[in-house]
Amino acid sequence: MYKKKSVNTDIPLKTLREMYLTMLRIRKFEETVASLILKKEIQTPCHLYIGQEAIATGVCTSLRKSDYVFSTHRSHGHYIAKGGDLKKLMAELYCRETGCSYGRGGSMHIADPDIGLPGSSAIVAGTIPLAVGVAYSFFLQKKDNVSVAFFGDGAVGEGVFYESLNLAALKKLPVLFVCENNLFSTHMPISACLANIDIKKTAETFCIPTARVDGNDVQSVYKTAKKMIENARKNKGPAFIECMTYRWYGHVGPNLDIDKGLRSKEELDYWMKRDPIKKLERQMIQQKILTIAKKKVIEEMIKKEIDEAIAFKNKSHSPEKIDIARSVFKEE
Amino acid sequence: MYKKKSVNTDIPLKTLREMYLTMLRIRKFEETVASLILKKEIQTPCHLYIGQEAIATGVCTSLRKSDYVFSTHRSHGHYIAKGGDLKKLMAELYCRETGCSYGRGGSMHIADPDIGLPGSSAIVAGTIPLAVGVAYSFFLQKKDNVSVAFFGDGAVGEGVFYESLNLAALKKLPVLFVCENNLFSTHMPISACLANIDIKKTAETFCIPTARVDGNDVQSVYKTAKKMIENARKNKGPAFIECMTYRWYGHVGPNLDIDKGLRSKEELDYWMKRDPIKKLERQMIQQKILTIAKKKVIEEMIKKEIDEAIAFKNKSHSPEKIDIARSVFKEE
Amino acid sequence: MRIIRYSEAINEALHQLLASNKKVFLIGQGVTSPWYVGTTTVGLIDRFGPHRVFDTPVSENAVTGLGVGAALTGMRPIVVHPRMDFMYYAMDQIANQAANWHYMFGGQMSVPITIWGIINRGGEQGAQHSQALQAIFAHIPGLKVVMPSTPYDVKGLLVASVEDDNPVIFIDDRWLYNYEGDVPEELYSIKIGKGIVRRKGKDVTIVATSYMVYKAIEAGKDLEKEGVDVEIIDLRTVKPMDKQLLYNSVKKTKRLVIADASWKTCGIGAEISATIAESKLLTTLKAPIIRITLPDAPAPASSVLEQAYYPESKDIVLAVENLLKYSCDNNEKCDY
Amino acid sequence: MRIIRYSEAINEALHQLLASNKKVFLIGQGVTSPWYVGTTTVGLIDRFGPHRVFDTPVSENAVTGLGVGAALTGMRPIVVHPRMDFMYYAMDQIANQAANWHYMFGGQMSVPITIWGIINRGGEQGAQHSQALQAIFAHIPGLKVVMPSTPYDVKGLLVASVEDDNPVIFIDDRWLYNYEGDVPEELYSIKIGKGIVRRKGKDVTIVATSYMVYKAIEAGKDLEKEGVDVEIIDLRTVKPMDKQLLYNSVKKTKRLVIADASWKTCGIGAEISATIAESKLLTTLKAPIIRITLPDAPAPASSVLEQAYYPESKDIVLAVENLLKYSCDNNEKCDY
Ligand SMILES: Cc1ncc(C[n+]2csc(CCOP(=O)(O)OP(=O)(O)O)c2C)c(N)n1
Ligand SMILES: Cc1ncc(C[n+]2csc(CCOP(=O)(O)OP(=O)(O)O)c2C)c(N)n1
Ligand SMILES: [Mg+2]
Ligand SMILES: [Mg+2]
Repeated sequence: MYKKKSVNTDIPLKTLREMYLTMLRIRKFEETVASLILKKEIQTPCHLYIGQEAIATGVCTSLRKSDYVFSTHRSHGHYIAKGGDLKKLMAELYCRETGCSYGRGGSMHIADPDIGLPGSSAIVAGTIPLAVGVAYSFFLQKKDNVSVAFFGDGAVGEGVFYESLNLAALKKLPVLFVCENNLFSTHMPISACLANIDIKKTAETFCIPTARVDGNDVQSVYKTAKKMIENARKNKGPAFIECMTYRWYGHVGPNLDIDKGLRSKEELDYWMKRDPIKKLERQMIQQKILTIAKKKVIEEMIKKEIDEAIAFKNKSHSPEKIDIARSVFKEE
Repeated sequence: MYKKKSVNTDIPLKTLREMYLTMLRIRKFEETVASLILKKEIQTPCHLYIGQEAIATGVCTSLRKSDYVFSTHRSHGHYIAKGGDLKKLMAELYCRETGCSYGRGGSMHIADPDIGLPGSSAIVAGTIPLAVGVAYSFFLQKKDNVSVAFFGDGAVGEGVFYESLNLAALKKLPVLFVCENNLFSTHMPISACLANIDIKKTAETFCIPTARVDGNDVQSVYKTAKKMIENARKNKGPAFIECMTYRWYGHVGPNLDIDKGLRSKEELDYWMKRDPIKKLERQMIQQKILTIAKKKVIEEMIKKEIDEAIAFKNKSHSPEKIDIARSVFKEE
Repeated sequence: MRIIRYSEAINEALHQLLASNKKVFLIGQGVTSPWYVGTTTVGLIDRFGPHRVFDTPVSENAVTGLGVGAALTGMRPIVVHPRMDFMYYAMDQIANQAANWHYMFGGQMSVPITIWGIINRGGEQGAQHSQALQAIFAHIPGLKVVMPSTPYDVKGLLVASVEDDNPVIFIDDRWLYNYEGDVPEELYSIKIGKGIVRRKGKDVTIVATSYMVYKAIEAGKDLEKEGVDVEIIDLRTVKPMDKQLLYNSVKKTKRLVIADASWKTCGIGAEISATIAESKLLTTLKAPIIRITLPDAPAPASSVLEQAYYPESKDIVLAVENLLKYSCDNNEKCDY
Repeated sequence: MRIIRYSEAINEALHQLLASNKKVFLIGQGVTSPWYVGTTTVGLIDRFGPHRVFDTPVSENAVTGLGVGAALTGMRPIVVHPRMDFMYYAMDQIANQAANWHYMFGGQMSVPITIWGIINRGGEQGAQHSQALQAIFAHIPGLKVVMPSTPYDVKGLLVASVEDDNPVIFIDDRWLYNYEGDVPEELYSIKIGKGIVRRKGKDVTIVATSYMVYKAIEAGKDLEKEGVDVEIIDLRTVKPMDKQLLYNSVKKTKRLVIADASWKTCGIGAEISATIAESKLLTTLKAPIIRITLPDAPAPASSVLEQAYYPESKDIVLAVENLLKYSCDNNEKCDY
């Protein structure tokens, strides 16, 4: 069957549009969340994903629903890119019983096993071995699924990162390690955290395929991830991808951390000019895959989704106090 | 001042003789321990060092008494090479109150702060960050001392190994990481443990000087370690040395692990031909630095030391039961 | 029935679990070793191959995490730590991840993992190769903790742990490996959370865990000669605890001795004692509640000190005797 | 004296410790951050530079080990973990190394390290950013565990922890940071192992730790209105425990409520209860010993559930009232 391709790349148009939509959905959702935090409506600590949208989007677009991804404290983007429901996500940020984690998890603990997101951990590097474990399960069951661990540059400080890469490489497991290198670990620049800031090279030591891509270019992320994921499906073992990017907001919440002296306005400006969404948008408009009119329609659609999400949370209840000890164990 | 040098190397004769003596002392002591285990006199689990003598010896010979080394479960060689007292070591293996750890530690927990051995840990990789901490203390106090972490290839499986290298490299601390790669971690060959068996390369990722040496050639170990130690003293930061070697006995105790199918007789024979002591001995005899007669004298001397060690433990008492909870805390 | 050793019962349970359920796999250090985990894993690698019986590098944290991740997809991993001491490296995966996962996501996914920690002490191994960490795991919500004492129980509780939908810390003690007992040949499971009365009696209740059950039974025999009739409860599961069994016994005997060979402070003994103390039985007790535990000290190497360190049946006998002699009617004169 | 906030008292102690003793250094995540550890480290980096105030990568285990190693050479490191939850990664260095070192080598070297763990909960952070792990550390021999509640105590006990020759787990709670109190300007230390009576009373003893001390004091005021006169003990150090202070109070009141905001099973509450239960005071008690703790569940995110999760003064009031109402003369009819 013939597939229409975009002009410069070999990515199907449909895929490009899909990725554009996903990135914009994350952006708009996060902008809404930022404003709700400022209004003190949302309490649970939110680590906003704005600026990094191309990574979750580029990776997840190559995945099947039955593939698994694990997320971190900065979880909203992964959830949305993997196909999560904005309603359940918004409800979770308000810690409602209808939230994707039933109000028990909050922003840092987002999950929906039905979309292949078995969870996010607020412990740096905590989900990396879990992704290896899911890959081990696929491997044992001879499934052609893959598992993905998303984590930040900060996670490279934790020993379990290395242990996990070694185990995956040793057993040639179908897992993709995605390092979102946004140059910061909380208030610390990467150079204050790692003696070797070339994380790709660190991963190379484990004798697995590695790549570094522009994490603000969704097409690069997509193409590299896709190849690695396909290889993993064919039992060619794990792979590692370092995506260079930047978070527009500060570590947590909608402040910028510039006033606190943690980074410069110039640095932020530099990166905002490299907006991953604008980048794709420009290309798509140039190539006439996207028109201003079409863009409006998409934005309207997303706005409606977000409005519905808010309406959904508005009619949702908080958990009941009486249920405080519910679900400590799964009882048969 | 002029120093007499050996013919092929630039190592002073005195140093060569000293290293020969140390290696032989370790060998003979361990042989005695092996026989005492077979006689069921020694109960505490002993991980024998025979075959690896050149490493502890080559490294420790370049150290000052005030430099610190940390050891592992395979601790006897490091203790002896750092200048430990055979009497106290033997007493410890019998868990006597006069032992170097007062009978509380046993073979895996050997220490003598006076000789610069603040301890050995039975937890794989457990002492690596401790050595980094001692280096940090030297660094803060602007002392020109160095600290050494001895560990095995198995320790490269533990995350804390990587964390420690990163911290040391980040702060440019005076610590030497010495990996004694004897190709096995308990019953497992290194290839079953590490996706990348090139451990030197793994260490390189942390942007520190690294070297791989023949761990059965004491002169190579000495020369490489010496240079790295001198650099560390001059605030040039940490370094890593991988010493290729082999343990003649099995993982623990004086059995060979060949009957258990864990390794082949051929492999052991291959390595026994590469006996580090015989190697140095041959060179020294060829170069007329050592004679058969002199060797006899040295052996006699060591035998006497060991006999004295046994006599010492014989007249030493076990700890008293009443002291069971002594020294849980240091009380002012 | 058939008499086999405790270690053989573990081995048989593992064989049958792996054979009967494709979702089960065994991972950890030494699962293919001839000595590392006693003889509990003999024959597994040959029968099930290196993927379902995965001997690992020393990477306790990632290895445990691998098990947790696999469990999230419905697998039933058994992760073994040949000494509990090594589990400290894996605490993040056990406590932050496995224990929280079911609750933290509102009950969507559970973690049906069995984390098998072996108490492997004595023999002058010293402080880092001797620990018994049941109390730490019992403290953490979301974990179940089982400590079988007999060959029958070890098989049935290992099977139950693997069948349980939650993370179970399964703790055995190498000192139990040569104890013999009746063990059915077929696969069976014992309900987690149920204790058992090992000896019926009326004078004093002795609650014991794991290896200490045998010490309690020895003590019971000695005391019988003195005409003292103790009731011995084997807790089997330390969390959740079989409170009803405790209540029933203490209600009758009005005197309680607890024997658990881990450290005293905030230990299993403390929990049992506090469980009785918060019940209405408290004001019916005829004497204080005595805990027989390790002292609050690391394990020494010296075998002489080891004898002082590990509680023996004579310590239980002494405690029972003291309780029976106890009287303090005029408590103004009492010292503590 | 001068009134300052709890967080200011910590900051002052750190300034004075670093200024007065060259052996002291501070290491951990966030020690130069404007928000990570509240404002407790303000001004330190500028005054003492990046080596004595070392903000680290996320490598909890090696960072803690670095502190332990430095302590072995006589340094006095303070290693901070901005949330206790992260300490699970560092358990090997804390429990296997630091706690054992002095004993394991026969008392040759000690580890004068202060490991500062912050309880940082509430605010819908969820299970992995809320934990209070005092019981786990109290269980491990070789560690001291302090939990100051007042600004005066937090300064004096931080100084004492650093001056102590042993590893001390120093635990504070972010919920205490804005509490104010008298704090002397000079450097002073408070003896580790000593509790204090915060309110004298005769009817019921309330033993509380850390933040729960304030809840107990609130409860005490409410109860006073009802004519109930409670005695409140602030434990200050949970290990070693000031048993004599407990005995003296319980001997008088014959009723005990314990309030500690960590999990119940094998918690600090269990230890306090068992300490009384193993003393001769047991048979003098007029009612069961009540533990006010967290439920045995992970922390939820939802603030509604958080309200149900964290104990309040009203829970203490209720417990005291129940104890005073308690009677069970005919215990056959009692349920538990
Ligand atoms: C074990 C642990 N240590 C410390 C923290 C505190 N913390 C939260 S996020 C973070 C840094 C994460 O940096 P990175 O991994 O690069 O992710 P990013 O926030 O940049 O997306 C830290 C240190 C934590 N959550 N877990
Ligand atoms: C944390 C931990 N896990 C497992 C063990 C069991 N163990 C003892 S020595 C050893 C292997 C050590 O191999 P290596 O580091 O190469 O040292 P070698 O024995 O070869 O000298 C293992 C796994 C341990 N002591 N500590
Ligand atoms: Mg980052
Ligand atoms: Mg080795």
